[in-house]
Amino acid sequence: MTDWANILINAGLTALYLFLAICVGLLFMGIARKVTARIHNRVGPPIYQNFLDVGKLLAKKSNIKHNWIFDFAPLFALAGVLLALAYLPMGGYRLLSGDGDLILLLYILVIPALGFALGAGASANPNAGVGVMRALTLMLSYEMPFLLVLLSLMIYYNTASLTTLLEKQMHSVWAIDVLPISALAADIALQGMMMEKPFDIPIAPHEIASGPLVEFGGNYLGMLMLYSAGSIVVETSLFVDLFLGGGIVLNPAVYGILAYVVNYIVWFALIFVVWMIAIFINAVFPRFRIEQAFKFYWKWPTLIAALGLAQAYIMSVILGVSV
Amino acid sequence: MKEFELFVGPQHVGVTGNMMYHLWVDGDTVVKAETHVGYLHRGFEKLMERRSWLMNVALIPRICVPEPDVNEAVYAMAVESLMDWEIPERAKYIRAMVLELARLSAHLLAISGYAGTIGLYTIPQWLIGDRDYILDLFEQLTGARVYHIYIFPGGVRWDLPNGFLRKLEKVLNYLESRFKLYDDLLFQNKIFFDRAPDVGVIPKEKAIEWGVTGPNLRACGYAYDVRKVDPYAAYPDLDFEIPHYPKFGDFEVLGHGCDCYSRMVVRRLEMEQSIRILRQIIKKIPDGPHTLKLPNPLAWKVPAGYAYARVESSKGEYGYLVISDGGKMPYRVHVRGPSYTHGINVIEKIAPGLNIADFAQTAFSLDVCPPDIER
Amino acid sequence: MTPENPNPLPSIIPEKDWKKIQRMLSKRSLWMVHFCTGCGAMEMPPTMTSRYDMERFGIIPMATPRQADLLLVTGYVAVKTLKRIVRVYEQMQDPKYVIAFGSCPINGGIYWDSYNTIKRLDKYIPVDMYIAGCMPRPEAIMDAFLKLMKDIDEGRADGWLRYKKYYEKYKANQRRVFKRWDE
Amino acid sequence: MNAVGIFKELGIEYEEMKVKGNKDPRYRAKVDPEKLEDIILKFKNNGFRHFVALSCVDWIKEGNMELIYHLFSYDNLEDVFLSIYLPRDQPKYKSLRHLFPQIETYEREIHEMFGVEFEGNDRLGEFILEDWEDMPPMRKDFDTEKYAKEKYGSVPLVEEGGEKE
Repeated sequence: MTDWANILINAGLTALYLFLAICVGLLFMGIARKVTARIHNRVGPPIYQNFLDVGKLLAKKSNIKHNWIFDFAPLFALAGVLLALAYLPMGGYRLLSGDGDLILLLYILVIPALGFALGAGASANPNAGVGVMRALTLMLSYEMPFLLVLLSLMIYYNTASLTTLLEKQMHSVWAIDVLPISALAADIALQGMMMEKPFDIPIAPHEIASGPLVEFGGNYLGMLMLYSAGSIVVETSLFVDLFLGGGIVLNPAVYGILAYVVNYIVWFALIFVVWMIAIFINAVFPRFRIEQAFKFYWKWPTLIAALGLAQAYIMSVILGVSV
Repeated sequence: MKEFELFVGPQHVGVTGNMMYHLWVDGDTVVKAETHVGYLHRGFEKLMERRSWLMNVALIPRICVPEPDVNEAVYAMAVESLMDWEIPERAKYIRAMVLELARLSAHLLAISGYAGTIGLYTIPQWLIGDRDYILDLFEQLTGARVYHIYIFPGGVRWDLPNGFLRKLEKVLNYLESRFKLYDDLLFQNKIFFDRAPDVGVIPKEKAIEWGVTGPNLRACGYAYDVRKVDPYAAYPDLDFEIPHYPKFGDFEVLGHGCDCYSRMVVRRLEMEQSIRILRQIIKKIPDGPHTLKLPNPLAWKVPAGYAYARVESSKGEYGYLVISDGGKMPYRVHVRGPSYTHGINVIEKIAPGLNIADFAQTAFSLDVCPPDIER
Repeated sequence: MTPENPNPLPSIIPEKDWKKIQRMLSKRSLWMVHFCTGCGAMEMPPTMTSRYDMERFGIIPMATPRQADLLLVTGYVAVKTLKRIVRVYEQMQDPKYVIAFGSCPINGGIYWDSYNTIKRLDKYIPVDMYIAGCMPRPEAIMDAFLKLMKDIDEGRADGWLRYKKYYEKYKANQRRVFKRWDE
Repeated sequence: MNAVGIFKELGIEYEEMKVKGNKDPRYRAKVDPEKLEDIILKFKNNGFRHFVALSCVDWIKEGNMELIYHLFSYDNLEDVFLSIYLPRDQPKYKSLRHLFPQIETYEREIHEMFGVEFEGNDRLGEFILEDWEDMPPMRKDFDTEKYAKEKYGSVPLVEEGGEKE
């Protein structure tokens, strides 16, 4: 009996947790639209606009029939992002964890892109095909600096587990204080990961009519919108977890439930800041061509990340100041 | 990889208006392009043969939507040639003023469309917002925002309203103060420098032969402008320069000319010249009648003959060949739109070899306006 | 093709309330197709941008018809364009709405005697809202959007249902003006 | 060499068109269709490198079609209009698209709108119109009002009213 109760409570908590994360993502999309509108000198939609959009899309029915892979693709993308959400600590709370989950997370982040690729392939629309090719190339380009950044963190903190990483940051200082160079490289990589300008190449509407999304409509598009809301949280939260200590200011072991609430609020504020930086950059830059983005990523951010790696190596291995 | 077909348009964000480019793409590179037009064909030339000389004034602005005034001006000039009318000086100045305002608004639209294609959505928001002040001026002057029907054979419909020139001066000052922002955001943007130069190049030696005109020709390094080579309205009395590659003033000269970058910078510099011209007009505009004393408009008989009039629109040379057989209606009107060559012949020739990411920006930098292709 | 959107949760939400919720949501988030069918598209940029800003009402342009709910037929419709408009309209997902823009789709406007423009749009696809004028000012466009929202809320914007009901008749009319469908 | 000089050299009669508004002179000449290609080449080699337009006029009373080749010189600032006349019932001419590439587009349009056949242009065919079955619409004997009334006026209204929810 108690087992069942436990499972039910756990399931409820999980659902609430993922639901909250998606809501935060949708709210962020609305805020981004409002902020962008203010930069454009206009009023902009209400910040809850994206909730209405998602509701409308989910209430619509999609009449587009290609094959079952196409139907499966949005689910695949959404499931991928939910899994990533489950693995990411948000305000110190996380559903799943394990040793070496820093590397696992990298692979989970690829799942949604595969979902897009499946859907685009099934729809046989050339625009979608080009868009997916671009998305995969873009992934290949930002992953180079990002891997170097992860490596520097692993060397400095001597762990491949996110939980340990957070704990170590909680007991000393945030990683951004000791590894600022790596943090800079990670933020540039983050811009590409979130597909904000100048790296919104895969969905460029003027070139390929919104790319992988071109065939999706109705409730499929609604699911994809939920996916993108979730991925905003995943990506900003990833940065916060890696470099800003996951927003953990109070030790849950000492303060209990209060710590969770405070940490969640701090985490929210931190991912908001990271998101706003991305939005401001988004508003004032045109987009690269894909090969320019590739060259850019393999040049400057990679160089910066390599510098960060060297710093981490010198500090931890040679000077031995690692925590 | 086998080449695949890509249809840009008619329902697509990357086309200027309602037309279609049919691309054959290999990997990321366009190997062949074909333009398909006709989605906006209304048979203007046929309809004009069925309407009287004066009724046509209401019809023609609809040929080119972003810049309707050139149609009115060029039609009026052609009819005046046939009638042998010399219009009053004040009307000439007012026409020049209207045409320059139209050029400003069309360039603002062209630049914002271009910025949209490379993904800078802040520029369209600002520029089109600012363009509305020019439309407000038009509204005060003519009563309409888009189709003004203001210039007509013999002069202009009515005189300037009170205080119009003062308001014009204010708008010019405002626009000039905004140019700095546009430059910071677009014309000095690093990614614009990365993307635009040496993209969509028209071979310089072929440019004239291919029928390239207007800012696109000037971006190739020829300082040809109908306002100088075949002057009309009040332009002979006005002092202005023709910006052309490589004379870009404060702007950097990147690339080798004839590319998207030069075309956009030429447009940007032309806006400055338009403001300069408008300032001179405000100072120099003479008093006097704004129109000739016209005969009964219902019974206009235009002497038989051929007349060709041309003006410099924001897109290039705009001309009407008007043929009269002495009747109450034109016998034949042929509209020579600048986009006719840019949108079909030029783009089909320069598209092979372009990256598909650059196709939209090339099409927008040529400033193709489909309604004046098919009319 | 099912005629209407089925209610996914029949036991929790009654059919009537479900439709109400659906209408309430779709009225506040009308996405329009980015399709400049005619010269009226000239007044769309000012409506979209900083001076008039239609995003206030949740209306944004969408790149493909699959994602959109609202089709604006901006101005005269040439026969060649009508074929594309029908294609776009049929690709849109239900519920979908059409606004005919300017005097030309109402009665032909200034092109009443042109050989290449159709005179009345509602003979070929159902129209939910007309905006008169040549060209309609941005204020008129915004007004039409607000009126359409009200119509949707009250269930009067039922063009997509009429298209299904009189599908054969609409198709017959379309076939009269274009000979081929293969292209 | 300016236009007058070329006309005199080739022995072609020309007339000056009336111009008000613009400043440059415009010359119009009727030339022999056989010699047109050489004449255009002569002009092209003498600075008339800007091909402005190719227009077609249907002179129904005289029973012929006029093709007007319009050239402009940026060096001399002159316009030249060279007219050729073709029989109206079977208008046929050779394609001159090798001289100026944009002539190809004009020929496509004139083929569609006036029914003039251009030999050597392989892109003639549907250009602006689609599924057109009547006579070429720009011909003077084509009645656009009658056509519009017959084609669009006869389409019945779809029964309105719809179903209320």
